[in-house]
Amino acid sequence: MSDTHHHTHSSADAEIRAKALESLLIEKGLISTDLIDEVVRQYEEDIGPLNGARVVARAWTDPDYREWLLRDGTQAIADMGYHGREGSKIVVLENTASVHNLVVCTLCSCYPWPVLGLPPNWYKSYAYRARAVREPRKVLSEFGLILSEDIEVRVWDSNSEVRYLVLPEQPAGTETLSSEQLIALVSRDSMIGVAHANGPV
Amino acid sequence: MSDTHHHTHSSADAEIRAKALESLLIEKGLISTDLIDEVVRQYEEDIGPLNGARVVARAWTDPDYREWLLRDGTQAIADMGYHGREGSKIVVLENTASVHNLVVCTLCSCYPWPVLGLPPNWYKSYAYRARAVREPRKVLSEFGLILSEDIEVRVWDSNSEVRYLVLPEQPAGTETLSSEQLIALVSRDSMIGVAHANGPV
Amino acid sequence: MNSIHDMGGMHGFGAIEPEQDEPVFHHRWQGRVYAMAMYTPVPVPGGFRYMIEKMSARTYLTSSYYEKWLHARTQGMLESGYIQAAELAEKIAWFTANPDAPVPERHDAEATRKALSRKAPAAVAGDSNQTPLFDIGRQVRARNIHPPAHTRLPRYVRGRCCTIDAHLGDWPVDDTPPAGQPHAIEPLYRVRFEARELWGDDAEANNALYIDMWQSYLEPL
Amino acid sequence: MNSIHDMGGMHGFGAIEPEQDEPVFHHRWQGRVYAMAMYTPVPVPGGFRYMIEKMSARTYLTSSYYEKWLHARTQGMLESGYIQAAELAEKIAWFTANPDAPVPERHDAEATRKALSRKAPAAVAGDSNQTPLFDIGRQVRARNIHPPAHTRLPRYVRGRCCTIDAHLGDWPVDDTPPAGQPHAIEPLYRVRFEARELWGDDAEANNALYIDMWQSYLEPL
Repeated sequence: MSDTHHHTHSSADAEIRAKALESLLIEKGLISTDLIDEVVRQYEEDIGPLNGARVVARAWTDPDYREWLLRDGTQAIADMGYHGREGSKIVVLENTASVHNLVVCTLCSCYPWPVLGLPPNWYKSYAYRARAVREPRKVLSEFGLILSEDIEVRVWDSNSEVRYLVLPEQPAGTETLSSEQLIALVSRDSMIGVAHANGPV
Repeated sequence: MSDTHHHTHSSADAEIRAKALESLLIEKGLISTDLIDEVVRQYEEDIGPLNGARVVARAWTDPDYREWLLRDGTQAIADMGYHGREGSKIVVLENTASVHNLVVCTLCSCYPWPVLGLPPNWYKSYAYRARAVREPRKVLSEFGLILSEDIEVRVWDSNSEVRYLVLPEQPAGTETLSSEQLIALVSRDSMIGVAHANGPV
Repeated sequence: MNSIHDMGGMHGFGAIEPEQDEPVFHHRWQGRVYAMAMYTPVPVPGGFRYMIEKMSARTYLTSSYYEKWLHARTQGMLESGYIQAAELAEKIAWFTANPDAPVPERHDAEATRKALSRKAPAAVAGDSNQTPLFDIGRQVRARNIHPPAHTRLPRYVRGRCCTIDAHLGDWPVDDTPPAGQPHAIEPLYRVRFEARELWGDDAEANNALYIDMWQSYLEPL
Repeated sequence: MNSIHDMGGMHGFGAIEPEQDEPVFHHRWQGRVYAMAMYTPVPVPGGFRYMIEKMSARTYLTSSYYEKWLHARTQGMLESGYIQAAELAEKIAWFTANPDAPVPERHDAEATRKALSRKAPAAVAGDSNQTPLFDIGRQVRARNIHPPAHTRLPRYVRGRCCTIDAHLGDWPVDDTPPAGQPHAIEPLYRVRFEARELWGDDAEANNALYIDMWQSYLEPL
């Protein structure tokens, strides 16, 4: 049983407290309704893992971009138009046949927002934060990813302002796919490191 | 605000679950009502810090007993008739002008039952368990005991089956008191190490 | 296991709040839970403390002391098969509907006398086949272990250096033993950690920590 | 601080439970809390994370993610004096009595455009006066610190040895600075801990932990 999903403070209480805060901030002129609306809209519609998938698909098909992305993730990602909060420095981690990377934030839930959007609940869960650094293979196996002991697992604990994005391996047999088809193979989970990119359908 | 005293599981729920368990144990013949009654009575009436106070007062007035108590606490305490659960090995710690001892159990709430009875809530509190080993002087100061930095503070974390009892210093000016008068000076807290023995009234 | 119970050194629990003239038990059920936990002649599978440590962190922190005992005793009876989940649920439902109903009684003065005169079943000194490896005064290190079950080697001392202060004889190791195996018996040491070794520059002045360590908890420097 | 938030390596949190087709926000209020937390132009005294870490362990564990954000933003406004406790209590009472009442609105397209185009106020690389002390490949040790306020040096790596993997430039140290002082700027390193160094014999096969450490977090062997 997870400790994350069941909590005693009811969401209704939180909603009331959130309304009280919003009312005061609005009345005091500290924030505008438009700004709140627009921030919510951006994260619900624009800023999500599709951004990261576009970066990954480009790296799969453009060797020069791949080299740039691994050398200077922040700039190469900015070249795609993605930057902003939690993205002042983004480092891209290359999964290979011998190295698998997995990203976690044990102290809170740091996450590369510009390329992945806001994190899913499981990434924020106490179970993931506590376990990923101590038993990454067991965690990966629960996500269905059973890695041979020959493959080195590297766990990245995002504790500073640097944010990490995993570049999954391109699945075999996808060399002739279009950019749009490749983007569709790149799941959010594969860019956190708890999954491989999807194979061709 | 303490984390110990406010909890979400109501005591009423616990009472019902306790009654359910007692009913089943009784019906299955696994325990008797007498035994439960008698155990409760013993801890409410017989087994408490008065036992420890008698040990301390005897050590204050009988140098041979004091030597025995510090060398073999278990046997010297058994000589007073105190033994049993959580008392299979009791070590007595002598407070002096230069050393002050403080007992805690960080992992649960181990405590020398035969001489002190069951522990008070503060000893079982998360705050005491967490803080006593890291900031003993601050904890002692909150109990009103401000010790000079010349005095070495020794914190004892009762993690094995060994239990610890502090022998407080005999207050000055109490040399002529009767045994009963001395016993009255020895508080529970002074035998845990968060207080001195009381001075003469 | 590295559960919330292993809280030595943690922040975040607020002030210590002593209660004036505190009763031994604050509620009648607490004393009865205490007696059932200690005197029901059925061991808790895996051990009483391990059963408590397996509670989720949130349940642990939101349960009072005797609620944890009640949980460990009840769960132990369920897991050892003496009580079935269905009959327990039925009893709880019944007392919920009839909160003032009396609990059935069973009297057995002779068994009570025997139970109370029996020596405590707690661990007592045993005989180890191990020679004590460390002399008094020797510097050693507490091992850095992270076992999934009960251990008496708390996190805040792991990997830190200490001095052997005393030999305490041979004792059963309280850690949960591997499945099907008895508790090992090992030399037990009292060791001393200087506060700066444990807490670095954040340590308070002139203090030290004493704790008991089984031989397998320690490694040479 | 050694609060419950520093949970790397702990047991007792159960299974990881991914949700299929999870929405960005599960409730409307969560998105609004996110926006208020990030875009209200008033800093949280001591820092947003420190405000969350100061929650008691039980409150932390029983609060959902955005409840913690709501707490930090609200408490920050109270402590910085922008909101008074009485007016907040009054608003909460009013919305409790009128749960369907609308929140007042204020529109300012120009300010919104400006706020969204402003560069994030998060820490960016700065200039340190410190020379990097450690070359790539060097073995160093994470210091054993237990500060009472926010730190990015988690407990599970303290006192353990690691290898310098990369220089990441100069960055402001995210720890809560001493009262009245700015954040120090120091060289930041990426370091690698072998799993056995962190977890001993309980480590899984062939894995390592990478984490970023400011220079003052590290000490020579």
